[in-house]
Amino acid sequence: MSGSIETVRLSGELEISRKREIRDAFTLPEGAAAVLVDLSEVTYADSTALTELLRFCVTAQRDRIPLAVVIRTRQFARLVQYAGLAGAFEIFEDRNDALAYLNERVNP
Amino acid sequence: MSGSIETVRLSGELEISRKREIRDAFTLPEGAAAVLVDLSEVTYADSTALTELLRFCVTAQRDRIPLAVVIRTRQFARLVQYAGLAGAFEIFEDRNDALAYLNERVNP
Amino acid sequence: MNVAPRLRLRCPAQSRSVAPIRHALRAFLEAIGFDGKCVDDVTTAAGEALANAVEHAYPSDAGPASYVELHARIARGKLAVDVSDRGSFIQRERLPGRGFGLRIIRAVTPQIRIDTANGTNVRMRFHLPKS
Amino acid sequence: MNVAPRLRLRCPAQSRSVAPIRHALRAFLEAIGFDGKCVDDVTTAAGEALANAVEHAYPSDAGPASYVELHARIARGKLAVDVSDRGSFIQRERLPGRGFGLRIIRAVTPQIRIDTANGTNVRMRFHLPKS
Ligand SMILES: Nc1ncnc2c1ncn2[C@@H]1O[C@H](COP(=O)(O)OP(=O)(O)O)[C@@H](O)[C@H]1O
Ligand SMILES: Nc1ncnc2c1ncn2[C@@H]1O[C@H](COP(=O)(O)OP(=O)(O)O)[C@@H](O)[C@H]1O
Repeated sequence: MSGSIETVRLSGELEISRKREIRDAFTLPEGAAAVLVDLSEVTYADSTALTELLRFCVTAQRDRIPLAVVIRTRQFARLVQYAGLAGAFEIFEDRNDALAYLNERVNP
Repeated sequence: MSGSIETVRLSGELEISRKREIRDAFTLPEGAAAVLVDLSEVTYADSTALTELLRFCVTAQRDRIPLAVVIRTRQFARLVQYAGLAGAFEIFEDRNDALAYLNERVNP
Repeated sequence: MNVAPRLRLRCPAQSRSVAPIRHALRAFLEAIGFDGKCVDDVTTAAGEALANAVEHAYPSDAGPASYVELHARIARGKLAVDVSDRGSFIQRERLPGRGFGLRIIRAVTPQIRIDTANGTNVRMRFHLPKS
Repeated sequence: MNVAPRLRLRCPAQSRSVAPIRHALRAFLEAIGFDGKCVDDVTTAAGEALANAVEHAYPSDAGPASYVELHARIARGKLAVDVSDRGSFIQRERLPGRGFGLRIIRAVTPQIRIDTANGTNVRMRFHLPKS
């Protein structure tokens, strides 16, 4: 299998008042073979963001589309731990590491 | 008269907890023929900042060194009005206008 | 008279209230000397409790009497943060793939009590930072 | 019971308290629907009153009992913002080149009363934004 790696990007505070926007952003891009979820510019996240991210990951998994999440903010990284979801996503601090991970899966 | 235009720059919130830093920054640079006070990146200012700025302007005036102040934040611009100091400084929104003003005075 | 630092905030129970209340809490914590992870953890927990009040406490057509309140203060060597509303707590089974709010609150908060007698009152107690 | 939005904040009377209190006030104002110039003006006025409390109210060696308080709320169709301390108001002649704080407060605040009976209480009243 070979194909394009698409990026979904959100920034700022991912919280309850942006629920709809977050849900809309977390949809599989047309024709994507893999998705980089770039949340490196997120400054704060709450369980609304986590719930939507999890939903997105489950959808991608069902369609066998690999997904890598970039999280740099400590608060967000801890939130994932606190929610007990550290094993639910492939999380990277570095965008290049995330891309390398996806590349391996798209062009094995 | 001919000489160099030096820049004094401060950014962020200019308020009471930074009084000493503000005062230290507002000193005439060695050998300056004119001073551009670049406050374009200031996001908030209070009367502490105004008092120090006024003190700086008075010193410069005494030494006949022309001074141009760049202020872009609306809150700061209004503060100058509220304090009744609109006539006390040469204020510009645009850095290039401020430079042009100083250039005219340094190289007439 | 009690002169300990204190923040008390009451806002309409709307989702757009949550971020500002969180920002106010963060500002207060910084004013009283908290930093880094402590500030993050307390605001994370409070943010979840606030989101719950806004999302679950009131029927969706609730009027101006629907509000959410945050009360933070130092008391007995702890930071006490209470988030309360005057709605009704909705008891329910945890559904898979959601219900992370209370789990997160419990993970970060050393001491917590949830009072549901009169609306919901999430009473959180945190250690003070070592100075 | 009064359910109007309300912010009450008490912090140590130190200069590093002023910015966080201001940020909290800004957050509160945004939560209740103020924006732009209104938010700027109210925080500017409150910022000056807070700076005065921190700078003038207490002797420089004042202990933990020295605090400054901000109370903001909607009452009788106005935004009421009180900034108070428990120090002593220092009456003095306005010196040239300073004393801009009270001048700025007066310029932005449609209605103001300064109570100096028991510390200093700067009571400001602002119009609500037209909606
Ligand atoms: N303030 C509240 N008012 C009413 N019900 C609440 C409140 N807080 C929590 N609950 C109930 O607890 C449940 C679990 O909350 P939580 O763990 O935050 O997950 P979620 O918000 O995703 O459902 C909610 O679905 C709701 O039924
Ligand atoms: N909270 C306060 N406690 C004691 N004195 C105060 C207080 N607020 C104002 N004052 C007095 O009023 C004077 C004028 O204040 P202001 O106009 O803000 O100018 P400045 O702070 O530059 O002196 C102060 O110098 C002080 O004597």
